[in-house]
Amino acid sequence: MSKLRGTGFAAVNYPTGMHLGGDPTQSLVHATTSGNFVVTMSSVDLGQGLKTILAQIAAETLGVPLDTVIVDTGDTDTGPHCTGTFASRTTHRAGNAVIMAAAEARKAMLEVAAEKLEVSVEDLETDGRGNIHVAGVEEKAISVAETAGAAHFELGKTISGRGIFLKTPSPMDPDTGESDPDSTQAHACTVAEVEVDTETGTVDVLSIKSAYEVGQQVNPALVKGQIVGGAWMGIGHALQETTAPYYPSIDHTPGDFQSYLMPGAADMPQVECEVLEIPSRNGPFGAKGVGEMVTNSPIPAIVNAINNALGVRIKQIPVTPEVILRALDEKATQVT
Amino acid sequence: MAEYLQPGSVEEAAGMIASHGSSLAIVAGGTSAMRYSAPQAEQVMGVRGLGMNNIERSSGGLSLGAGVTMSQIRESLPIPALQDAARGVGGPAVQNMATIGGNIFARQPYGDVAVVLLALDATVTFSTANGERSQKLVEFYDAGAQADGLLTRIDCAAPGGELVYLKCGRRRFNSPTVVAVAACIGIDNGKVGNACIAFGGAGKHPMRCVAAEQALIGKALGDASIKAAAQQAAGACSPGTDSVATEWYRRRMIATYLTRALQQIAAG
Amino acid sequence: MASKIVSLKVNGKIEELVVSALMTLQDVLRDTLDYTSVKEGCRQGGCGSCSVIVDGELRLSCLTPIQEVDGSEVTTLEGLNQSNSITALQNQFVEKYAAQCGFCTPGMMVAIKALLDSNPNPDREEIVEALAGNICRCTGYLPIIEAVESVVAEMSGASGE
Amino acid sequence: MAIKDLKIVGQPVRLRDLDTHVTGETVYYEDVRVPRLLHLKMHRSTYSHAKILNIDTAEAKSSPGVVCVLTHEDLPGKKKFNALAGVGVGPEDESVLAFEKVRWKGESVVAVIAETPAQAEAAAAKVKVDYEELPVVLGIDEALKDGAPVITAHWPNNHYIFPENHRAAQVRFGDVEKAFAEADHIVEDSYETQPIEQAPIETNGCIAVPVGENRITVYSNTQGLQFSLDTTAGILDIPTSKLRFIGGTVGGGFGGKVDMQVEPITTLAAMRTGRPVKFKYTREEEMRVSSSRSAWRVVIKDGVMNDGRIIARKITTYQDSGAYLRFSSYGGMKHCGHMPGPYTIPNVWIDSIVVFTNRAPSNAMRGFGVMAGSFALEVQMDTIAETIGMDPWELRLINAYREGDMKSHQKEVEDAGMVETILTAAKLAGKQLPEAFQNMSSFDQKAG
Repeated sequence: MSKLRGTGFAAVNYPTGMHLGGDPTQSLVHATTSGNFVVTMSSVDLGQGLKTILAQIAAETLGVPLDTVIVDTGDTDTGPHCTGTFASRTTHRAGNAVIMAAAEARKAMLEVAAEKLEVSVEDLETDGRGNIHVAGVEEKAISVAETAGAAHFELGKTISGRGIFLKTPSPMDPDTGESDPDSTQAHACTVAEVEVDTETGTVDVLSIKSAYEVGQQVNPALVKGQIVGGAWMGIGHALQETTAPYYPSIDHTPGDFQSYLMPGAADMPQVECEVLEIPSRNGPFGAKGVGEMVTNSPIPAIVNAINNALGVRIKQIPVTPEVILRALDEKATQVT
Repeated sequence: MAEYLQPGSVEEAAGMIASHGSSLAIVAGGTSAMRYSAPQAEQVMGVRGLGMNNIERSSGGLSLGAGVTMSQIRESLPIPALQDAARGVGGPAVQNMATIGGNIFARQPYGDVAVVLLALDATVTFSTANGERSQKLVEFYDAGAQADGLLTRIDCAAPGGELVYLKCGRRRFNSPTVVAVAACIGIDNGKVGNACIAFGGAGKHPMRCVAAEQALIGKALGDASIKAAAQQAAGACSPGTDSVATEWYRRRMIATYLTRALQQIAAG
Repeated sequence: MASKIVSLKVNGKIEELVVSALMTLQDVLRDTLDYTSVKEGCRQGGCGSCSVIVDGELRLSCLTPIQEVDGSEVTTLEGLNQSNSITALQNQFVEKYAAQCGFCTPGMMVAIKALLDSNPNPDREEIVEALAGNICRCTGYLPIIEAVESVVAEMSGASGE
Repeated sequence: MAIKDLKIVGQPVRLRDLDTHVTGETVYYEDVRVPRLLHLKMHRSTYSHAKILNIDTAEAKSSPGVVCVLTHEDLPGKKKFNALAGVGVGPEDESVLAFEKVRWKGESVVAVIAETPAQAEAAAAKVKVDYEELPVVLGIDEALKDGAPVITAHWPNNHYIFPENHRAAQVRFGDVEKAFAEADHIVEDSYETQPIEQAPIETNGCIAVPVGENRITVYSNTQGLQFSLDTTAGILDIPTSKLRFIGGTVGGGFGGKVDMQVEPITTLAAMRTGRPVKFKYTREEEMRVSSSRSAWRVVIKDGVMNDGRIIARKITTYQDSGAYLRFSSYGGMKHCGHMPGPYTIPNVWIDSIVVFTNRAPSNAMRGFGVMAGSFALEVQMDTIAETIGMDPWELRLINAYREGDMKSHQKEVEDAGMVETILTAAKLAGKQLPEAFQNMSSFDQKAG
């Protein structure tokens, strides 16, 4: 039994937002009479944590506690337009829309507070714990709840805001390709270590180590969740996954999870990652997109590691055991 | 699909099989039949209620009810080859459901446990409308795996030598089988006295490989005989292509895994 | 079409049902009894998201004919919630961000509960083997493994005192 | 706002929904309970390419439990659509239910709506379609061969026609041929990926519920609610005000839930029957019928100098779209915007070609248009390093784009961070780099 080890790496960039722009998202924010804030959208949370990060962005912008922010998303009768969850766009687009809406609502809230406290709006700040006070004079304060109640029941004012983010469409020049296609670029570099059984062609991924540059992280735990989940999917793409294993033949197309192969929990190596934050100019608080890129760097890193281990040059995925054995056979023929 | 039948006894079940013939699907654990045969069948007969899950051991031999589950094998049968084969079937829930009887009828490349049973030269017993009928598992497969009654019991004598089971999969657990090999080798005066070699993923059914056995019998179990057996096996098997492996790769793994199994036995 | 009355105990409650042929336990749990934690990811026994406990044993409800659980005791995640028997695991899942879309999570919880019932002190190898029948497409499994390891550490710490 | 001032953004706060995920109480579209629910199942093409001669639904209609059977004749309006028509992508080439021809094995032909899923499935199996088989085209090479059978009349050469009659979405930057002539090395290779399934654990599906005033509420797991609403209204030729889409909590997507394959037909079924209708893909449909990631072939020719500078990169990429366009032209253009990767290369030539074959249509998946490109580029980078005898880390650092560099689509690099990311990864992996490389930054002048 012969096992060879190899290391490979890959560096990738990834654009944020629908290609060529023209993909708006809107948000509405309003205060309830008891001082909660409802962020109304029609964006879709696929599990990546969109509702969570929009609540964080709204709370940050409004200057109110996170648990007073309610994200209401997923109804086209009530939520304003969102182009959809794809193209690593929602943190950027929806996040910016929420900032805009929340900033307008904050302004309305502070105006009401200023009227109640009989001070000027410019002197007010929020403490993030549900209070509004005069800068430097903490006892000159009113709670957000009282402000919201007063706005509605005493002053007849609304505390609400509207937000949108649109990257205006930038059509591609048909001849040169000239365009402004994306809002920002995130970056990743992954190092993979593999062990290959040269008799069976089986690959064990021993470790995945990655650096990710994603702008400001809105929620580091969720960023890490994407990175680890993406590493797993990358391993699957690199070694196993295909809906047409013998394409262009479409025979033996998998129709279940027994035949569509993906790595199991036991096949998953440790994933180490370090996240860099180089803020984007136009992202919400400097955030970039991270959801898609996480799959892209592990794939070539693993293939490069296999090539490094075997001294071959495999140029296709998935690198099945058969692909490996055939590459080794070819190498043996060339040597002799 | 019109009817779900639950016989109260093995005899009743045998009668149902006789009267309904091929329009009847038999469900034990359900992991295979509920997907492949039951949805198209006119009658489905559930046999879980019949029990048939006893494990009896006598003078090294084994008698296994057809309803013995993979989990039972793992927990109650200290025969590593059988345990390993059972461990390779699905995840824990599937192992709690899937039965040894179902495994014998499973579509290739499933049926890992049957490969070990072949290497143990097991006997299968059917309850038919005309009474009990037993035959060697190898003969059952050679005859096209046609049952005329309810499989009730699998018997095997004590292994006639060292028994090793290896599976080539595409991931560590819950992997479909590329190739499974079970080899039972008895050494007599430094030479292979008896050899029983079986493969899964190597043909339409789990199969014995007589050509590989012949390559070993009477020879010392060493590099030369192992190489010869592996070559014979790769040539004699007729594996298919599916979504997890091609015929080419399977043939190669038949040789590789038989080599590894025999080397393991040779190393003691 | 022949139908039959089946009686089973689901989450402690006796249910009597008129069932037709080849109805599965999953159909009954999800659609008749509204236990919507029982997810349908494949109906092929491949994803594990419909996992339930039948008479103390982990099973796939999608491949279980309803007639075969006549007289049985079935526990879904709703039942585990009622008995508060997996609160520690749930807390660790939240703590470790061990779910993203959450669709596989109920089956995962039930499978892990079955593991811990039979082996209160599993090592990592036993944990990953126990997860072999449950597919998660989001998390890459590591947070799930960590959550289980934390529960095990918590439980063994508690019993050691 | 300066990052250091942030209070809540940047914190690993608890994931919303996780509390209910762990108790099984999260409500996905199919956990919504509606009374008198009907179920839709699809009769699908068994051929990869065939002319439809006749569709006989008589037996299906009289099958037990069947309430309604829909064929292309029931489709209102223009019958053909592309979900991106609203943003100018065309031509509209696909129908919700096939007519004239089927172009892939699994294409929807007849929808059967019945009281139970089993009844709908049994009835769908009784639909009889007479076909005249047509020659099948699979694979990029077959499709682009002279005289290959034509899949769709819009594209006589089986490839998409981009604006101004171009065969490809293209980038022309500098002069690659001149640079190749000056290069010390030419490194050429071809890279391939197979189609890949998104495989969310929750399959595509929706429930359409008539709610009075001729409105239909659609509970859907789409990745874009208004997108699905607008497309559905367009296909069914009804005002958008008649539709309400509810969703937003989805059991995984990965690009696999932008297909627009379930909502329009289910909504039509609900309109016709006046009852709630559910259509949920089986796992088999999810794998074989729903769009996969395309198969890609990326051909790269690089001109490289001895010092490691890549001075020219010529890329020809073929994306196997399958039988219909869906979003493939978008993916092809995104590919152009992504290439030549995170590197500054003064001469770049890209042709990104969308090819039609009789395979299941492909569509978006995590990293659409980019994944195959990144794979090809980064394996190619190792080949270059080997060819010129340079450390692969150093090769990438030398070529990595710096802030303000001009990209091949003539946009300056902003928010650059590739150099820092590579250096961080090198440190993580214990890779020792010469000091000059360690000191590199995205804000320095490009080396050389």
